[in-house]
Amino acid sequence: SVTTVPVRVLCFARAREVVGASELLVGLAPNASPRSVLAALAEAHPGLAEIRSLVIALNEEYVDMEQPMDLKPNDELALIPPMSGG
Amino acid sequence: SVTTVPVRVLCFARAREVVGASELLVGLAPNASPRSVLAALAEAHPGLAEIRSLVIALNEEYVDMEQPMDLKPNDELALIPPMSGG
Amino acid sequence: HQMLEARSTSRLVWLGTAELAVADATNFVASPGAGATSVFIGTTRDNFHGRKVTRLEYEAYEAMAVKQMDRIAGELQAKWGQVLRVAMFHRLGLVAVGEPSVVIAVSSPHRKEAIQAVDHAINELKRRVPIWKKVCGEVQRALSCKTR
Amino acid sequence: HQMLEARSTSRLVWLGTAELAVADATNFVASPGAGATSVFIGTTRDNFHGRKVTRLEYEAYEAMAVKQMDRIAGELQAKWGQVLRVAMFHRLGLVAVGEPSVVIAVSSPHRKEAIQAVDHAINELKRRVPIWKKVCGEVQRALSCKTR
Repeated sequence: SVTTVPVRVLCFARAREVVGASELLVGLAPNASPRSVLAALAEAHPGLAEIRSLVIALNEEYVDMEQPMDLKPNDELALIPPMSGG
Repeated sequence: SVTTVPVRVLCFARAREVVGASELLVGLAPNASPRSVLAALAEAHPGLAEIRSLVIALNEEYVDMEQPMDLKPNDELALIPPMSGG
Repeated sequence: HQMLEARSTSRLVWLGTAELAVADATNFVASPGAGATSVFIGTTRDNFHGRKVTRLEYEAYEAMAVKQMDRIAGELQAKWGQVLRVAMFHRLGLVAVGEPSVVIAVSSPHRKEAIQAVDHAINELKRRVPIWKKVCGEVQRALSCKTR
Repeated sequence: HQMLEARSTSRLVWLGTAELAVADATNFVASPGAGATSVFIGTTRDNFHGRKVTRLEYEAYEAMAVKQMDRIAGELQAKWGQVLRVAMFHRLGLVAVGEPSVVIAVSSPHRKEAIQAVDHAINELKRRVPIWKKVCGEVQRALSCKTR
């Protein structure tokens, strides 16, 4: 059995539209990689897989999509579709 | 004998300081080149020869320093030392 | 008005829904040692890919966006040692045609650094500050907004 | 105040002794089709080659300077076809520390053209617009001005 930690996932722009919510509460393996989180979320919300170049931030910082994270309870992930500020 | 035409010569910045006047009235050969005008003026005002990159404008336009001009009475020449606007 | 700000003596970063004033940016970067100030202003334009636009609507991951903007400002100062002050503002919510959504101002003794730093700043802002726009225009008499 | 101006619908060139207002430049270049406005502001800084400066004093071959400035503005529009509007102001006479001596603003649909055009404009202005500065600072308690 794998212990999971409860983590908030903020959804912005197209990701929010696809998910239909601005925030999700999910249980994740502490050493999950952003890529695996994205894959898990895309099972429930297939539209996420269609957003090209979607990246993930952990506690307001960009992280490597392939590297295991070290998630703590109540950490904040964010789904960041291609940006269009300016 | 060479016919000369009366021409105004405006002096700016360092050129005005060297000449001691903001405007000269001189008689020039109609086909004088800017270079020859400068040489003639530098005989009376030797400091002019010490201004590097001094150029001449004819009627508010830059002209080739080596090309003969086609001077008419009351044409306006200007002594333009290195610029420093901005 | 909702807003977030990061401020030090040499950097002012601002994100919020109030209208942006260019003078707030140029006043902040003014300095007796400055010979040059470069400013970039991004405004809502009335068309996008050939379609009429009536307004843009911006959202942000606000806390992270301000952090990234302040980090970019600090990077300008590190990369161009002569840069004196940096102001970087981004507006959120509705921005009508002609109104600024982003203002960046940088001062330095000489022009080269200020101009290069502003160019770098707007490129970095677009690349990595988590802000998104919706483009809103009339389609068949109804306002239609599309996330970009 | 003494002044000279060249104005068309898309270009405003101004040379005179009145204080410059950046907003006059940005207001002139504002356009519904503009997504980007780039601005350069040159100000009197408090030092020059290591010496304290109290003010600058500018003179110009005024008629020719306005003609050259307007020509540069036109060249920007020819070289960057997307440039919408250009404003170019230069102040003459005394300019105190912190005050602008030159303001250039360019608007275009996208940022690249506006930024490149302003950079080109300030370089060309310095290269070929007949304007000269005197740098004034205190030397042994007396104001000393030197032509540069």
